Amino acid sequence: MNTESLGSIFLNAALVNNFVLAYFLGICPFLGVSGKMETATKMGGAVMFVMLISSMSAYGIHAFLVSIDAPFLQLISYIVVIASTVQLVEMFIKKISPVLFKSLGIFLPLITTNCAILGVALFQTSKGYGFLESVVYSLGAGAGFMLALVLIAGIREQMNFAEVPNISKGTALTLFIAGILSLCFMGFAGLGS
Amino acid sequence: MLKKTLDISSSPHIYKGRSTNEIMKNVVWALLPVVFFSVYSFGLNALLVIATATFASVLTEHVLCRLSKKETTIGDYSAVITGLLLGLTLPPSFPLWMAFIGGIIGIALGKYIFGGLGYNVFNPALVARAVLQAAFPVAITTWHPAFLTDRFSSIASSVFTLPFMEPKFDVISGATPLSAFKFDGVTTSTAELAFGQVSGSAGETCAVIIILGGIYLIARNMMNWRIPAAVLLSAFVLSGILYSINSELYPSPWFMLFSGGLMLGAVFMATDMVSSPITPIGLWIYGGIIGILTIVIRVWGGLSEGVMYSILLANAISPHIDSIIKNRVYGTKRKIKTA
Amino acid sequence: MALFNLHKNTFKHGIHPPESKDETNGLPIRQFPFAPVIILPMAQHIGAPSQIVVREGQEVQRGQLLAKANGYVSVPMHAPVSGKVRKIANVPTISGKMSTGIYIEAFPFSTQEVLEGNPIDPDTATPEEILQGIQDAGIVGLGGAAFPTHVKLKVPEGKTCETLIINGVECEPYLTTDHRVMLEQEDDIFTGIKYLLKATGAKKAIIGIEANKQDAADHLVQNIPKGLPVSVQVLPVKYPQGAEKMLITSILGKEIPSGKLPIEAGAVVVNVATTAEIGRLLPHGRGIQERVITITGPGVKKKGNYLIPVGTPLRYVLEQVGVDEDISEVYMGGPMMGMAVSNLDISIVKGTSGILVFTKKDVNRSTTIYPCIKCGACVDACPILLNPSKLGILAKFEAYNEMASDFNLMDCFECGSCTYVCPSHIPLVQYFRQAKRIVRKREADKKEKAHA
Amino acid sequence: MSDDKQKVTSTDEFIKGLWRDNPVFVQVLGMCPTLAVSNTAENALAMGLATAFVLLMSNILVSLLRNFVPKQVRIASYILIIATFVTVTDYAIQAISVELHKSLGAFISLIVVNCLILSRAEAFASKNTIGKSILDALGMGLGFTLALFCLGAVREILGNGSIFNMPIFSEGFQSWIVMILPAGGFFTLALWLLIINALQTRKAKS
Amino acid sequence: MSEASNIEMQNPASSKKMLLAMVSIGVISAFLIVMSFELTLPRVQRLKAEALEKAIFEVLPGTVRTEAFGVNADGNLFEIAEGDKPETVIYVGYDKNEKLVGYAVEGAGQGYADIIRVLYGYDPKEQKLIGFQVLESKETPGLGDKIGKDEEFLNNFKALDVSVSEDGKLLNKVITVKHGEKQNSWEIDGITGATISSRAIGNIIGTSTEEVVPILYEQSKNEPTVNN
Repeated sequence: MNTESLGSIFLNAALVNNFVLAYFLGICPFLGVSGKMETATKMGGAVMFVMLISSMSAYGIHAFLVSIDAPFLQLISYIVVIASTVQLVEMFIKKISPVLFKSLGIFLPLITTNCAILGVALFQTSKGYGFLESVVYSLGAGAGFMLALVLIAGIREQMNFAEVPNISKGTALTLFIAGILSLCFMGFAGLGS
Repeated sequence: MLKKTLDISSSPHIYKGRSTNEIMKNVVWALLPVVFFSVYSFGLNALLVIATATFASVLTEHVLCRLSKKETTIGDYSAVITGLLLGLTLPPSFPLWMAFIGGIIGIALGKYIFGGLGYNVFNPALVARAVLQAAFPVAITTWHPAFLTDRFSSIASSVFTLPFMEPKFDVISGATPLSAFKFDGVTTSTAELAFGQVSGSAGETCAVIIILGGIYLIARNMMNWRIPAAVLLSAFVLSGILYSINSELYPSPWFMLFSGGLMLGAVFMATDMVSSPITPIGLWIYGGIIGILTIVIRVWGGLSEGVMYSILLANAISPHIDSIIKNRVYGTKRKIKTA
Repeated sequence: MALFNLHKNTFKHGIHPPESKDETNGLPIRQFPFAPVIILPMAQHIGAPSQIVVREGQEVQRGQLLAKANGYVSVPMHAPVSGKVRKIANVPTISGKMSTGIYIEAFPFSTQEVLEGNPIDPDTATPEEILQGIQDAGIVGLGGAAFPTHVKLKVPEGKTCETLIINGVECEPYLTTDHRVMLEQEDDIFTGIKYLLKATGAKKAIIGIEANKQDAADHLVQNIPKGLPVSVQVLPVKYPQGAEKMLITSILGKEIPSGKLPIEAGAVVVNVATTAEIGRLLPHGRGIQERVITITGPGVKKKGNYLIPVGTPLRYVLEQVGVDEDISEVYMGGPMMGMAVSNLDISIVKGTSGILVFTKKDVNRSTTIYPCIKCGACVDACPILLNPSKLGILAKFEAYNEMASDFNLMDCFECGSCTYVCPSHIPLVQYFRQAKRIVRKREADKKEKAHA
Repeated sequence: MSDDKQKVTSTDEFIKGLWRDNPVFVQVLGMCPTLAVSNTAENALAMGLATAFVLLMSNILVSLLRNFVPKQVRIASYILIIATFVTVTDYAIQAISVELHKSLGAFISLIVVNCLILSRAEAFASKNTIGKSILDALGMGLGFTLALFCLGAVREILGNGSIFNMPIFSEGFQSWIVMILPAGGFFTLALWLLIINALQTRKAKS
Repeated sequence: MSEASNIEMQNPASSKKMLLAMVSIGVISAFLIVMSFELTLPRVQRLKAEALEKAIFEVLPGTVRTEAFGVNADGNLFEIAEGDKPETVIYVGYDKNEKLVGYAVEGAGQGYADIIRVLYGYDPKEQKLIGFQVLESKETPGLGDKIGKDEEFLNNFKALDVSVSEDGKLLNKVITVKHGEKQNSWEIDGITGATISSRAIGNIIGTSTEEVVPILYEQSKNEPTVNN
């Protein structure tokens, strides 16, 4: 029943239905780590990576749960798997590249509670994507997350040097900017079809 | 006897003698012909819409300055420009109450919360229009036909819709050249487009007048020519390539350049200095992004027009352009900043 | 060909302020009368102030050594007038700081004959002897910087000087000193070049002159002595071409690496008036006592180029040339980089190249400062291609370290082009001056800490 | 935070979540569901109550087990507990109304990663008695619901001209569609924050 | 429990206590989840079935009983066995006299924002579509979502021509035209301001009917065999 091409899955996930700006997923890191360009890029990279891994695992789990006919375990197993993948990835990176670990390390635990990751797993299941589609979907979602994060980080860095009125300082300004960006992304509507 | 006290000041002691105020004023001059043509082609409707948007912008600027206990900044003309540009991007029969709200949003959301003139990341007029587009999608896509015979004697009923009420549009709209093409495959001749014989937003229809305004500002060195050049060039090249691939499916590059808000956007909105990059290379990249995104959205997107979104997106990217593309400082190697 | 050259023989960016030189560039240099009291500050140059060798009450002859150089980066000071040392006390200087200085009461009827010292023969002297001679003559950069010339001429070991560049650009508006010197003192200039070539070991000398002084260029070309490897290069008019780095780029097409000296490009740059002074003083072993100064500006009655004894009080100078009642600002140097004078009791120093007097209505500074609208005019003006707009915003938020580390603040040489063009009237140069001072202080503090 | 203060009365434990430490307006926690499902008052309320329920149940369990669970595995066990109650809630909502379940969509499942719940479990329930934990959960949960309702009400009134699906304006009201779009969510929350900022500055002044 | 062991694996140093804690939490969790699932399942299924039936009754007016069939590769309907998940599900509707009312078919396709899922009712006797409903869409509220609300638009589907030709193909593919320009009975009159969404509906129905309607038309000729 699903006739979407891989390209349109990617575009839809990244731009049209951007996880942050259209689905409100991953807002916490979006607000939390978007103050600086450098941390934003790193966080974005980490999220993209974990998203890909957990999307693949979620595909496997879903297939397994369907085969044993226990759909009610979906959520709990997804979250457990994501939490453990994050841990595994953390340990893996620590072993392979201490440098990378140093720059990414602090973000990885945060990712566990990033709804964007769980969101990808849940949405790909509810959309009934196959393996390849899931992978592309998670890549698109990750790219979209990264894009939104990087865009807002650049703007917020510039806002450090602006005479922002007291009442709009802080989260309010970030949310306003996010709202405007969300409007901007409406321009992409229909691109993925 | 010479007097004892002298004023002291820091060097330099001479100045070019140009002011921001003057630049802004000249942008207003350059916009006026566009406004006149708009009124000429759409009649009293356009006049009312543009005036309302401008009034609302200036009023908001004034009130916000008062509220934050600063001296009013309406004298710097930037609010006037925001209001005029907003008015020019609205359909001529747009309800006045919506235009008024647009003016408020443009200044409050587009400028004030960022810290006022000089700090706005996005073009305030386009922020306002984007919000209006999202809030009132029907009203903002109902186009009033141009050159109606009674345009100077009657006013469309939708214009005077009561505040917060849904407008009723009396004429079933004239389609814009772009929507006519996108949804019905009808092209409009370039001459008609260039001289504004079509319907559309109040100020976007006559490409020639817009270009003349741009040339005036460029000649007076009050606008960076690179932005419109880059926007138009990139849009032309991309649509030219598409046209040469399949001239049935894709419209001619000339049609793309002269239709919709591309000309108005390239000349008057993308060139907003505050929200565009500062280095020459950065400006070319910025303009290129706008041109390409516009064509991409027009050709493949769901909307028939993409100039507004392209410029806003490019605005969002422009801090990045500035932080990556820097002039190579004298006596140093070019720093490639890997952000 | 001229057009082609216009594009090639210059540096990037820069500005074109009105030249305002027409009123004085046709006026020959005239001797200025001696003031009754000459006030000579000891800190007239960059480096350690000179060390006074005379006592109060002592009679001195014009040209006599008053103070000796205090170290390598320092120069001696000579009496600009024959007279009596009335007192040795603190004197005001333009920066507002006080400096030790000598008050000399001029003998009104003295012949004012100048004392001679040990002449230095350009043909037989060694480079070291010439450098010593230049220091002994008390010569500093007369273009305005007042940096001891012998220090600048000393080619560091391992480096060679290929080209000697004589700076006759005089890009500052209003000033016509160098212009007149080139027209009237060509012999001194060429003699000076002979000394300089020898001292630096350069193979050739190029005199850079902006196109608005074509007459001076022609005059010099016609008078080049046989066998002297000198050429004249006419450059398009643009500010700040007179800055060393810009001039080298204009003439040689090379850039000086950030933080380095012109010798990196195999060049040494000497101001044309300085060169003339060397050529005039060294053959007689004399010290510097006077210099050519352009006195002009809308508030001056008798505008002109005057040969004024160093140490002449500014008040005396202005009284002699006559100024409007409502003068509001007086600048020492050009209008772009010169300093405003707060007190007329300061005196003319070796580095004073011009005196500008502006009345209230001539000062076209705007009082309203608009926010930066990122118009980019400053970016297009900055000769070293900085981003003054961004620097200005950072300065406003006191992000000085970021200015220095990410935006090359320390490369700014305060030419003022950005401030000149800024439509928002943001005092960018002031910001940068302050920022540089703070950054330097922080660096010094850091070093101190590291040492401690 | 106030958790560390000594001798907090039980009413205080309850009240703090409603206003002073409101999870949304003050702590800016749990943004994703706050923004995503606050497009109508009904959704907002349902989401708020669902979250409050999960918060309450997991606070109870975490507080009960706080001396039993070793430190190293506490986060993992919290997540497990939360995920359990979210699944339970998910089925409960489905059993109540399929329509409501559809309009809340995946965001019910996403309650799992609502930082509010995990942070209350970690910062409060794991250190306090069951009674206090219940009060804390109720306060925070209701505060969260209140905030969501504030957002949802504004968005529905402007965006749809109604509240709880009941039209409140006369015929012909022009709805502001932007309000029920994602951008409207950002704007509304930002506006609430502006108002709270302004109130606080005024309070600080006086 | 797999979760418990999963956690345990990452903490090789964990003591028996940790294991015990995790396992017992896991057991509690499992108990709660399974219990709530079992408890709610019947009601959830009933609600879902009711919702679907309601939709079918709407697109096939007069229906009182439905049966679900799959379509196999040869274009034949087959009964859905336990656990089967055929690509296309056809619901056959019968009236109170057990006579065939028509077929309800699900279609889906990319809309303006996301996938749109629709259900339409096909009457083989009239060779027309007689009902239409949007099951799921994320189209822009107030604009694109008119496809499910706009009376004028929904009227299109009261009698939309999907006649099958002699050679077993659709005579005219269903297509959306610009508002006010509908001329033929197989055209859908679009919505002003929601061009993309209304066109998406045209596409979804066009593609789906092209594929399914000829099969259903064939099937309806030997209706008695279907009704077993």
